[in-house]
Amino acid sequence: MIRFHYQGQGYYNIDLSTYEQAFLHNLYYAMLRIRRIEEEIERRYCEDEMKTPIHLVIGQEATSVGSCAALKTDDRIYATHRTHGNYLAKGGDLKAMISELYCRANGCVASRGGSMHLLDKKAGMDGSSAIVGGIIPIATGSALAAQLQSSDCITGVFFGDGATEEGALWESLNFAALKKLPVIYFCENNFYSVCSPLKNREPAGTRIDKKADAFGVNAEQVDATNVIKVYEATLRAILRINSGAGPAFLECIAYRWRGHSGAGDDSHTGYRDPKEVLHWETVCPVATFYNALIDQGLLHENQARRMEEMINAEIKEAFAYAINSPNPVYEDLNKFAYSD
Amino acid sequence: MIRFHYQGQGYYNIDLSTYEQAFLHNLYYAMLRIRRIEEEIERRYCEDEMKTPIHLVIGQEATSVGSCAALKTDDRIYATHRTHGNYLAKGGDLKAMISELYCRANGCVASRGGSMHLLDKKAGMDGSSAIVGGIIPIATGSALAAQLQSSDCITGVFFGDGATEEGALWESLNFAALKKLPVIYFCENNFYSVCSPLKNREPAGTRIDKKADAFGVNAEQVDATNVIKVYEATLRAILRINSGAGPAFLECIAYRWRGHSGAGDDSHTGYRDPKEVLHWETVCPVATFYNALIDQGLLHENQARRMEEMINAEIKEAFAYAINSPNPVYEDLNKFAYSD
Amino acid sequence: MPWSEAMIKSQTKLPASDPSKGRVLNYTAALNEALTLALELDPNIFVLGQGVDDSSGMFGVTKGLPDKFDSQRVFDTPLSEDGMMGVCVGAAMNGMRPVYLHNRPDFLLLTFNQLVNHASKMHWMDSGQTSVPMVVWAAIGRGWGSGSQHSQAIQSLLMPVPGLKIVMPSTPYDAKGLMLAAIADNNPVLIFEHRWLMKQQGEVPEGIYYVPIGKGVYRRRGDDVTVVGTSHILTLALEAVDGLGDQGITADVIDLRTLKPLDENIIFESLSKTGRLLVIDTGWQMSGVCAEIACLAAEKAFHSLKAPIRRIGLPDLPTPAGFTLEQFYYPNAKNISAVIQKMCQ
Amino acid sequence: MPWSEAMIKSQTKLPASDPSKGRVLNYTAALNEALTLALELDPNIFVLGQGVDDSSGMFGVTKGLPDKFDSQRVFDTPLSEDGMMGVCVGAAMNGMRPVYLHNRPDFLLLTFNQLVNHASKMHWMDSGQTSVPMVVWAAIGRGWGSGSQHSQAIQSLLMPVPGLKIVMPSTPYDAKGLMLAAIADNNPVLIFEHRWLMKQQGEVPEGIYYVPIGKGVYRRRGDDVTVVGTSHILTLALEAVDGLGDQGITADVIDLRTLKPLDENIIFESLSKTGRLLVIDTGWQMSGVCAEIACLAAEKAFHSLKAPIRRIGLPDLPTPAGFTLEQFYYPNAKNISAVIQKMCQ
Ligand SMILES: Cc1ncc(C[n+]2csc(CCOP(=O)(O)OP(=O)(O)O)c2C)c(N)n1
Ligand SMILES: Cc1ncc(C[n+]2csc(CCOP(=O)(O)OP(=O)(O)O)c2C)c(N)n1
Ligand SMILES: [Mg+2]
Ligand SMILES: [Mg+2]
Repeated sequence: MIRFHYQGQGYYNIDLSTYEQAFLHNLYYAMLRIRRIEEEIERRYCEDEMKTPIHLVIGQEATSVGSCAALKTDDRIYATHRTHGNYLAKGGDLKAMISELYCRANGCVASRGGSMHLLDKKAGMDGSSAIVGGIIPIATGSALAAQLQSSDCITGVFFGDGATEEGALWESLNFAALKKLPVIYFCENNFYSVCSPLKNREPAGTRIDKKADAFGVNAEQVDATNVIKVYEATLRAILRINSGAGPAFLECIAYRWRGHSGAGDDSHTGYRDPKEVLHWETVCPVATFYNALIDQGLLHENQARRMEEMINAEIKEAFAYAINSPNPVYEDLNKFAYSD
Repeated sequence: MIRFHYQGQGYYNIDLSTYEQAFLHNLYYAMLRIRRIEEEIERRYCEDEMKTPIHLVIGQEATSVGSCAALKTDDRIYATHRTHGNYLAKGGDLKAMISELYCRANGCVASRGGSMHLLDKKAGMDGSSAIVGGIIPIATGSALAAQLQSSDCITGVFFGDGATEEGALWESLNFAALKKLPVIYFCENNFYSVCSPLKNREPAGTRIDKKADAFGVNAEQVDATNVIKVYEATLRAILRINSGAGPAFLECIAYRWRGHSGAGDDSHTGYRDPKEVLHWETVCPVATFYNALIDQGLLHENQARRMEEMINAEIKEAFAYAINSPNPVYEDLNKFAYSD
Repeated sequence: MPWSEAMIKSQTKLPASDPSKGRVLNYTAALNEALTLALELDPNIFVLGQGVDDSSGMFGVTKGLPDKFDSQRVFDTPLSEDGMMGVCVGAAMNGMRPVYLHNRPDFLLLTFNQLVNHASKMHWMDSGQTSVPMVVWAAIGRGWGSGSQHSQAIQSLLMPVPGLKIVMPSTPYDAKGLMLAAIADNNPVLIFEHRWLMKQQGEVPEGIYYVPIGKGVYRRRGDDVTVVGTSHILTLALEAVDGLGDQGITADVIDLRTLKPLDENIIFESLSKTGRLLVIDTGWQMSGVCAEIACLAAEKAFHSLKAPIRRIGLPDLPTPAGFTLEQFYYPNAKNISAVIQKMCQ
Repeated sequence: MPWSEAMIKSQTKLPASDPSKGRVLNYTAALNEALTLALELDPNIFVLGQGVDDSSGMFGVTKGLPDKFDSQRVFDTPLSEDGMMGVCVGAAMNGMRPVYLHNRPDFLLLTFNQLVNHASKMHWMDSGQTSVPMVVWAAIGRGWGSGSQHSQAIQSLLMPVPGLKIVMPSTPYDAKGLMLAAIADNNPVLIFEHRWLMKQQGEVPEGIYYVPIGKGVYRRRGDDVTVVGTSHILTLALEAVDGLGDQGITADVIDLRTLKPLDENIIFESLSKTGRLLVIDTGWQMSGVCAEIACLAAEKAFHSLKAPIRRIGLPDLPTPAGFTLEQFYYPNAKNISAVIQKMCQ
């Protein structure tokens, strides 16, 4: 039984002619890159050499890519356990990421965080928490810092539908709305928390965006199989913030094709119908965008092929780099017990 | 400057003829009794013999009385630090309460809880927490117990506007709505948390009842200077619960005439305009109800006088009882470290 | 590869007990049986937690329960740890006996308001008029990148709190018997399991039996040193001690099984013979469990002590996620063995 | 009568220090001055908390600040302890230095997810790329019906946590100097004050000075016993020790001033002379602060010890609200004196 029906539009029949071609290519490239990187992680995961939990974002790439395309490098984002897409879309270093997954000394946090705690401060990917909801108040504090410093930095924070059940979110929204903080809350609603469907956790008839709205945070629901919709909603949120009207909340709806963690789909365990996955695959954010670009003559097949090649080469290099990187040594353990 | 304007209707121009006279007398008596008891506590507080913080409910009596009039003895209520009105309206024993304030061995919790932790299980006043918001999930659990036991017990829980900023409330509402629990959330919105006005804590334009509604809990705003309005809203909530439609949320608006804690008004400290207090005194829940009853010939002055006398006598007796009661002894301390 | 299963399997030792002695079950199956028996026994018992009804069934601990029992008796919850903890408190105060399961103790840090400010105090504050019979269960994580936020053994943060009980089993037999005892107890009882014990096999009788809360047990008897601890690190200590026989070193190894209440007499009894104390814990070494046990000895068994007390726990650092760093972070049987040897020189 | 003011006044001793030595201030004024100086010094410092801008000004500690500084630098917060703690962490990670004040440590139990899972770990998890310079301040309540939920001294629950610092001053001088040091520190620092110290007078120099975090100090010098503690109970210990002079008993009284990092050397130094240790704490006696200090001595100064270690803290019970029960619950100078006498027999 398909519980969470097709709600996305994908890219069918969307006119993209108002956008610069290079921009559209970048969006496509960024989504494709995330997809291919995760597929490679997945492929190699069974080797048991990436000794870290992984939470793949396959099927949900458009949220990270659409939102980060609207943010500046200086803007900061924060993430939850499902970090890969956020990290890569914001410009996080691939080699440092793969090294982190391989527990290497030159991982982005020197093998202290693993897959659930990727960060690249130069790119404005400022951190994450493996505690559901835990990063939300922290991101709100980042926005407070920006406000107090009169900086034009905007903070974005990504989290799942499950996090909307944690009180910390509502405390954060209240404070952000009260102080009109420059923060955008990206709720990636994929209908599941691990194997628990939304309907087991939130009452029928309620809507996450409506709750945020009642807390005084301008909220909208976004079809997050459509990268342009995410991009445009993020732009609207940024305009709002820059006008001084305060925070925004985007409920980005997309579907996780793989299991909650690890490699592969886990629909066979019974918590969701494999048909549901197939259903959502028809509105693949990457493929439907590709088709639209091709159809509208905005991308040529050989350009796309070159992209695949570039990504492929980059991935190969990153994995080779990571695998050949050194492990941490004993002395590393005691570093940074306190900040000087 | 009057920040929180007159919003109550008091009793002016309300037709009470559909109610039984005895019922109306009981409502009036219950409100008057709370008022007089608190006035006596206040008067004696400066003697420094009640070594306990007090949080007077003067001005807000109608919430407790109107709601508890609709609840059965077997229904359970839970409270926050501002316990007196809830305890008395639900039928809590006065002597045990005053003894508790005087730290006596025969206080309602044997001098372990003080004013912020009154309870009388026989009356269905089941407890309270001095931690703002802390009792809300517990009361929700009481409702879950009732549901699991297929009992018709309804749980009511009282808390202030400040508690709506605690994440625990929203976690509780979500769960109660999900499971359609038999619980009524009474938010006593008196616009202040200690000296902090609502506008410093919640964004302009938001409404507490609307938030609860967005969480799937049927919510309404109630003029809680009007005991009948509270009573009727509670009845509606009970009907809803009994029909299986789940929890209700009543935002009961009234004003605290006294300081946050201790005796007397504290408006002179500057956090509110003394005029604001005077303003709200014109819609006194007790006096306006009295006037309506008198005007409509539903109460005679000498009946009212007899009520005053009865209350007076009860208060005298209770204080004398408490003051002459024994203090706890050393051996009491170690009792109930664990439950057998 | 389910997160960290590979790691746990590689850590699992052969059956600890002789199958001829009775039925052998693994740790998770023992817990599963305890929950099944409890749910059959008393309609007021219910089991809740994130994912207790999914196919993995909380590491297997709740597997099959959703088929056997009503969905009101075994249910999934929203991601609202603090709220749900309070819901358990309120249900327990009103005749129910919740058993609230968590993947990780780290998530209990969200619930300290309900655990410490409420659950632990209600019975006492209400002057005995209320009881709060509830069980809070969580499995300490380790390995495969669990990292700082999915590996914490927080018993030391809860041990000072009056009114709580804390249980940390180390064998399938105890896991079952202590779970049943915890459910039967009229107080809030915390059970901290360890992920790396969950594939252990051991003798587990059928039916209901109780392991008393507050009673330690000797796992080895010896003369030179007293080793005191619980849970996973106790199995490492046994390995260490068993390896020292060649060198003529023997030890009393005491499994406290519960940290609060704490069986101090068994420690003093042993110390009066050995005079040497090594305290071990799966959590941070500083403050808390190790320190409490050492302090008790220095207070009440001082005249038995022949040498400085030693303790082994985790260093004063968060847990690293990476595999190599983890090897440096966690003590192992070799470390324990070296300390014991040094103590006995 | 502001809640418990009467009680605190009755507990306040005469000025501890000689006014001829310098300017005398009371404890709250010293803290107020520290905050004022800090806010003037660095625009990135800000002060927040429930009621910091009201007329009572957090027991007087923030009085006048809202007039002197912008409302962005000193502000009231919603009743969202956990959320606001996270907001502080996020602000601190991005160049700000929040000073977050709470009426009571009890309310910090709502924030353990942010304190323990986040604030304490970020610097380490980020491999040094992030710092979290923030101060969390709370005043331990006592008396006038504070009761179980408004009196908890929770330092023992936080002491095991890597990455945190814990400060517990006992004099106006230290209160100011440690507050300034805590604000200057690049880590999350918890300051636990005690309500019953807040009317104490003492010598407090003007201007900025720092009391080093992690350094204890002798408050008395003597030969027979070493008394180690912090905060309010230390003042009781001084009273006890001063009263024992007649009987020829003298003590080293060590005020640790900070519990984490803990100055173990000063303890060992003193023990090498006295050989007797009494550990005292304003919190629960079981597990945590008292135990840690005792354990350190039994580990590292064992050969100095001549007699069993003793500890005095609160019993393993919640705090009663009532006046009479409170007298039984809290240790006083007489109890401490009796224990010292017994230790020296
Ligand atoms: C406070 C807390 N509770 C539970 C968990 C275990 N957990 C990790 S990820 C996850 C699912 C969260 O679902 P959602 O927020 O919807 O994010 P998604 O995985 O779907 O992206 C859970 C329950 C956790 N890490 N933290
Ligand atoms: C978690 C927590 N934070 C702060 C406090 C201190 N406090 C006690 S009562 C109170 C005011 C609460 O305001 P509200 O909920 O509106 O109730 P009211 O006093 O107005 O009835 C505060 C802040 C507390 N007891 N618990
Ligand atoms: Mg999800
Ligand atoms: Mg209020």
